[in-house]
Amino acid sequence: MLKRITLPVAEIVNENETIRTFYFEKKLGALPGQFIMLSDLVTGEKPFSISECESGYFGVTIKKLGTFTQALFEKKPGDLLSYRGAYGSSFSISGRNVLLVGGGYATPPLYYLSKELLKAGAELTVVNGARSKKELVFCERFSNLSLSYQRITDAGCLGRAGSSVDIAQVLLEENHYDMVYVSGPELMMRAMRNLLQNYPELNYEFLFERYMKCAIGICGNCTIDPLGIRLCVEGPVLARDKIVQLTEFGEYHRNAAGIKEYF
Amino acid sequence: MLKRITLPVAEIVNENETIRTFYFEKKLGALPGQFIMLSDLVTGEKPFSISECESGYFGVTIKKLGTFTQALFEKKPGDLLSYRGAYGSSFSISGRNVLLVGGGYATPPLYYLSKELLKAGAELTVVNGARSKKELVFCERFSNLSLSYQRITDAGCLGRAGSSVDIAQVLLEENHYDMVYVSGPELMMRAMRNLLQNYPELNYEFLFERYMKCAIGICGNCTIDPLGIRLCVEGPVLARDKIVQLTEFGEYHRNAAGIKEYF
Amino acid sequence: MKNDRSRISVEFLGKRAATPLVLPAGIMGMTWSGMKYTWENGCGIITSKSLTMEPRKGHAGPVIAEFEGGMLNCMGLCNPGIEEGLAEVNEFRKFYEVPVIVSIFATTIDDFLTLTQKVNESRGDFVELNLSCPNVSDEYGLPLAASKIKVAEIVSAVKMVSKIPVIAKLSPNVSGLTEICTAAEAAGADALCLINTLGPGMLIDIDLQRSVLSNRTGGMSGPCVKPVALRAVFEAYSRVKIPIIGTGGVSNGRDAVEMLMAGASLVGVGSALYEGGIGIFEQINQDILTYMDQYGYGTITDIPRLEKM
Amino acid sequence: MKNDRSRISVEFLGKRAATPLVLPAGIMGMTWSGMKYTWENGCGIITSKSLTMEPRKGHAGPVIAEFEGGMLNCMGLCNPGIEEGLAEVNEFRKFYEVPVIVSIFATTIDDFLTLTQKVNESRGDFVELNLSCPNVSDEYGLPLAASKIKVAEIVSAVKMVSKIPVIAKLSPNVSGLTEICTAAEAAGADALCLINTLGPGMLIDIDLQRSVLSNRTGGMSGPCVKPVALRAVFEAYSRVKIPIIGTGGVSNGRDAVEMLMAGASLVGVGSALYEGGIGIFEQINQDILTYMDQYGYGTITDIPRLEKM
Ligand SMILES: Cc1cc2nc3c(=O)[nH]c(=O)nc-3n(C[C@H](O)[C@H](O)[C@H](O)COP(=O)(O)OP(=O)(O)OC[C@H]3O[C@@H](n4cnc5c(N)ncnc54)[C@H](O)[C@@H]3O)c2cc1C
Ligand SMILES: Cc1cc2nc3c(=O)[nH]c(=O)nc-3n(C[C@H](O)[C@H](O)[C@H](O)COP(=O)(O)OP(=O)(O)OC[C@H]3O[C@@H](n4cnc5c(N)ncnc54)[C@H](O)[C@@H]3O)c2cc1C
Ligand SMILES: Cc1cc2nc3c(=O)[nH]c(=O)nc-3n(C[C@H](O)[C@H](O)[C@H](O)COP(=O)(O)O)c2cc1C
Ligand SMILES: Cc1cc2nc3c(=O)[nH]c(=O)nc-3n(C[C@H](O)[C@H](O)[C@H](O)COP(=O)(O)O)c2cc1C
Ligand code: FES
Ligand code: FES
Repeated sequence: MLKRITLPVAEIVNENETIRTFYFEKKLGALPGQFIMLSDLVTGEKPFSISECESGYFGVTIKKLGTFTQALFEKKPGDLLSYRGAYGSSFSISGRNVLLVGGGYATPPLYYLSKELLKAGAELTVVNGARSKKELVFCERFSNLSLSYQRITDAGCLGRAGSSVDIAQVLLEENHYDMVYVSGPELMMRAMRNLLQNYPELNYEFLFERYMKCAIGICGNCTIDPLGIRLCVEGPVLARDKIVQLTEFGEYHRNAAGIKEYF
Repeated sequence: MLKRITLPVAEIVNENETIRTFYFEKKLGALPGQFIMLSDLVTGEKPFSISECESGYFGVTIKKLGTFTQALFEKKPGDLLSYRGAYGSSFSISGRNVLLVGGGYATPPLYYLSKELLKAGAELTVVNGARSKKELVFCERFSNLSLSYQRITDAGCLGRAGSSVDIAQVLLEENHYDMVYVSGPELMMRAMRNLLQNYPELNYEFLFERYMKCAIGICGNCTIDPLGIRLCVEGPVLARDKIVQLTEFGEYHRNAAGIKEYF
Repeated sequence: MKNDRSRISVEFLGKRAATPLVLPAGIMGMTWSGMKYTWENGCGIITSKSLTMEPRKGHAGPVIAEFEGGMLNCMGLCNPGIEEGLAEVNEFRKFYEVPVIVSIFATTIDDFLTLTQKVNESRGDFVELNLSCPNVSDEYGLPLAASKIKVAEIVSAVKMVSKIPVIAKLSPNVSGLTEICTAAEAAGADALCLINTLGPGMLIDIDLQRSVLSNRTGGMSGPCVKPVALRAVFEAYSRVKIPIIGTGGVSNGRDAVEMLMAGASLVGVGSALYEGGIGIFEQINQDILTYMDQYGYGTITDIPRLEKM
Repeated sequence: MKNDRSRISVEFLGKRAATPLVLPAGIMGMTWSGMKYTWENGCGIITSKSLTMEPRKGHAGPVIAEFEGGMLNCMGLCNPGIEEGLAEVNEFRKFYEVPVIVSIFATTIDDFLTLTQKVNESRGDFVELNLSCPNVSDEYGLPLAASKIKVAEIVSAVKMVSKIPVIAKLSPNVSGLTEICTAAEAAGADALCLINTLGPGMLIDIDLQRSVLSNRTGGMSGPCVKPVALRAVFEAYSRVKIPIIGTGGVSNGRDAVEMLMAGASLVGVGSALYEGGIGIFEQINQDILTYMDQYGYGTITDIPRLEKM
């Protein structure tokens, strides 16, 4: 397991007003779906999924939300940040004809996954959804890959109105997929799970988020009911066999104190 | 560096009344001249040179002297002992025509050295000296190797009377050696050093003993004046370039309290 | 024979634990399902996260920092508070016949008593007094466990109200730990848990020129604290009659046997989850059985203890 | 520039050390030639083995036991006694212009004073009071360093007679170390040395079913004690004005810089000799210079300290 590494931010790309990708020049050796714990050693330390990972650099794509991400958005290239990881389970690289469904800031890890799937020779269809056009990220990056790419916003400003789940439904009806990967807001993922109940033979993997503190499987803050598995070790990527058992999924999560908060 | 290993004594061979070889079934991977720290975890822990070392076992040849070695002599095969190491510097495996001079219980490490030298294709002459015939050890083992072997006792009971230094003197006069290895009582080694002053071109290595506690180079009990090198790390085997500088050699050593004791 | 797990089952203060392994406070014990997952994987007794009167979010990150041989943590006693915390315990205990230790933390005797009364009404099997958290000393000053008088006061007060056995969890970061142990015993403690984290310690990031932990210092745990835990357990074992939960740095079966030889009745396994994964409990159980087979011990209590000092 | 060693030379209590590295008491300081060998290899200040009134052979072996992240030792204060010990110091100091700290150990004020008077007549540059040896507590009870009153008493008595600066070496195994540090400063100590070994700890050989160390317990040193040393140094640095020799677990240049940032003026390097070999001192010197170059610090005192707490 890697120790903490402190290094300058190599580059920052503005994806939109509230989302930026931070690049670091370092070989991380992470698998798609894994995350790092990123910190400035002043404001906090939080988990972020790897959105790009090549031999000489890696990136994480971050949405500005609270204190910590706001502090990150003050950083300029050359400023030092500190990370540990990569941690957690990863997406399996499997399936010949694959559907990827992303939502909001959770889509970027599917970009890294897509690149690895393409290397493995799979055919991909990617659905990238967001509330508005401005909030859609990684569109250009996906368009540059040889895959079928669909964008969707709630407002329909890109031609289609609706959610990525709506598109996924149509795609699932019209095509035969042998694997589905989903990363998005939990309620979107719950809708996907419900949709996928109609395809009992189809395997799928979702990327989950739970409140993480240690990220190394000891504090127990990120366990999910009723399995008790730790989303920082046995997750954040879970496969169908586990997902169907989750009673907590889409219902509640536990905050920093371990108190249940309902969606 | 190896951690402590506790294991049963595999076999004990009586070399004579006061010297025994203890065998352990364990791959030690030591080099000739290195030593282990052996303990029963009751009576003490002391350094002993490796006298045999093959892939499946190793042996140390021990003279009964004080409390600790007496306690060792109570042990039967199957009894547990604990060691750490191997530690220290080793004899270089070099020279085509080599003279080895041993004395008393310090001769056995030259046996392991001889085997390695023979493997490297060297021609060996071994001189094994002791006060009396009973005290000569490893005679049979040496005789079974293809080398020229000479035994000598102070009393002359084996045909020759004198010390191993006397024989070495004759051998050095009559032959051309390119390397000399010596392991014996310090005053014998001093005599060897004096003798070897007449051969300024000849390289040699001696195996030294000093009071050892940590054996890992931190306590400083085993340093030798004026170099200050530690005989547990930079020694116990020293080569000519170091040996000629030693003012302490043959004069005094320091005891467990670090107080000088003169020979 | 080797797979006869009953050989390592242990009776502890009237309850039976399937294995001698204890999940210590603050490790995986935040949620009922976390408790279940640990038990399913071979842990014999579960300790809850230390519960306080009110919920605590704990310190900001980083709350964990690694170093050679162990880790520091400054979780800061994050927990959902006694009510929610006991709800998690009850949820677990309702379905599983597995002894649970409820760890509680407070800074006044009154609060310890209030917490104990709530534990009385829960399904918890034992109550453990965390007298020794080093990560909130900025907030609360020296841990209570540093004073044998305070330890004795709290233990005897809690004993007056508790309906279940009381365990005192003590800190190694004190002078004269053995006397504190005997004071806890004299005050009525039913068992000791030794040790809480060592130090505390601090690490500095020389590039960012800041302490790594948000709270600057944190308690040490993991392999490197084992020698201190063994010493604490052995010295306590030599002086007290009550059972001891030996906790600190146990990462494999040989460590666990060392802890038993030092005098522990049960063995805590916490930080080892990090490097050993969730399989570590079953691995240790198996390694203990292997050791027992090697030396011919039928049941775990046949493993000899060191002669008392 | 990089090889300009004067950039890491440090002034300490009126003497100049070529490098910030200190050989701590009990490491290689038994003989004059051991002192020389360490200095030749890049150590700036040499501390002698702790010297006592009479020679001591120390404990029987094993006196060293390794574990993950460090080692235990129970040398038992083996030393040739003050007379022979000072003879070694004098022999070294006669030929080399290298500051030497003479460490002394006693259990009574009278003996500390007698020892100090002998040090006065030697070529030693500083006297260090070992108030904290954990390996002779069977013999002598709790270390003196556990009591701020005793520490203050001894320091002020020694200050009355000592002709050279006085360093108090303290133990981390106490409650309230910072108060003990301020007590030592108030009593007149010219510098502190933090920390002596941690614990103590114990290890058990489960095959022989005996403690590994002959004396059962021993003090912990090596990489894993670094967090405790850093914390102790930083807390002391925040409260006292006298310089601190930061010792404990320093094994590489980054560790040394951490120690400086925590507030140390000099950095002790002891147990690291084991894994790092004698080349460790020069390696650390070079690594400090590399760090200084990376961040543009001209001299070692430019390396910033953490903000005091
Ligand atoms: C496995 C995983 C991967 C993630 N990947 C990304 C990513 O690629 N990009 C991205 O922008 N965000 C990602 N997140 C979420 C990210 O960690 C939070 O957005 C971030 O912590 C918000 O911190 P804040 O202080 O700015 O906001 P806050 O105001 O503290 O919190 C805002 C939201 O973030 C959640 N959050 C806060 N702290 C944590 C924490 N320690 N662990 C988990 N969730 C937290 C809160 O529950 C809340 O819903 C990921 C989370 C997890 C668990
Ligand atoms: C590198 C080295 C290799 C050695 N190899 C062998 C060997 O192969 N066979 C063998 O029989 N002996 C060997 N010795 C010597 C052996 O260590 C001592 O004979 C043994 O320690 C005696 O212990 P005791 O308690 O029986 O006797 P004691 O009565 O304690 O001592 C008898 C003699 O052994 C020396 N000695 C005692 N303790 C130590 C110690 N810790 N370190 C070094 N010397 C000590 C004393 O100086 C004394 O001269 C070696 C010593 C060293 C340093
Ligand atoms: C992340 C973490 C959180 C902890 N939280 C608590 C706690 O809430 N209450 C407590 O008594 N001990 C707590 N501890 C201490 C452990 O219970 C245990 O005593 C210590 O970690 C030593 O055991 P280990 O080395 O096996 O981890 C915590 C330890 C860690 C690592
Ligand atoms: C083998 C050994 C012997 C020691 N002897 C002494 C001693 O005599 N006096 C003393 O004050 N400290 C002694 N110490 C403690 C060291 O001086 C130092 O404070 C401690 O080892 C921490 O530093 P390190 O981790 O760099 O070794 C000894 C340490 C070791 C490992
Ligand atoms: S974040 Fe601590 S167990 Fe997952
Ligand atoms: S025996 Fe300790 S330095 Fe050699």
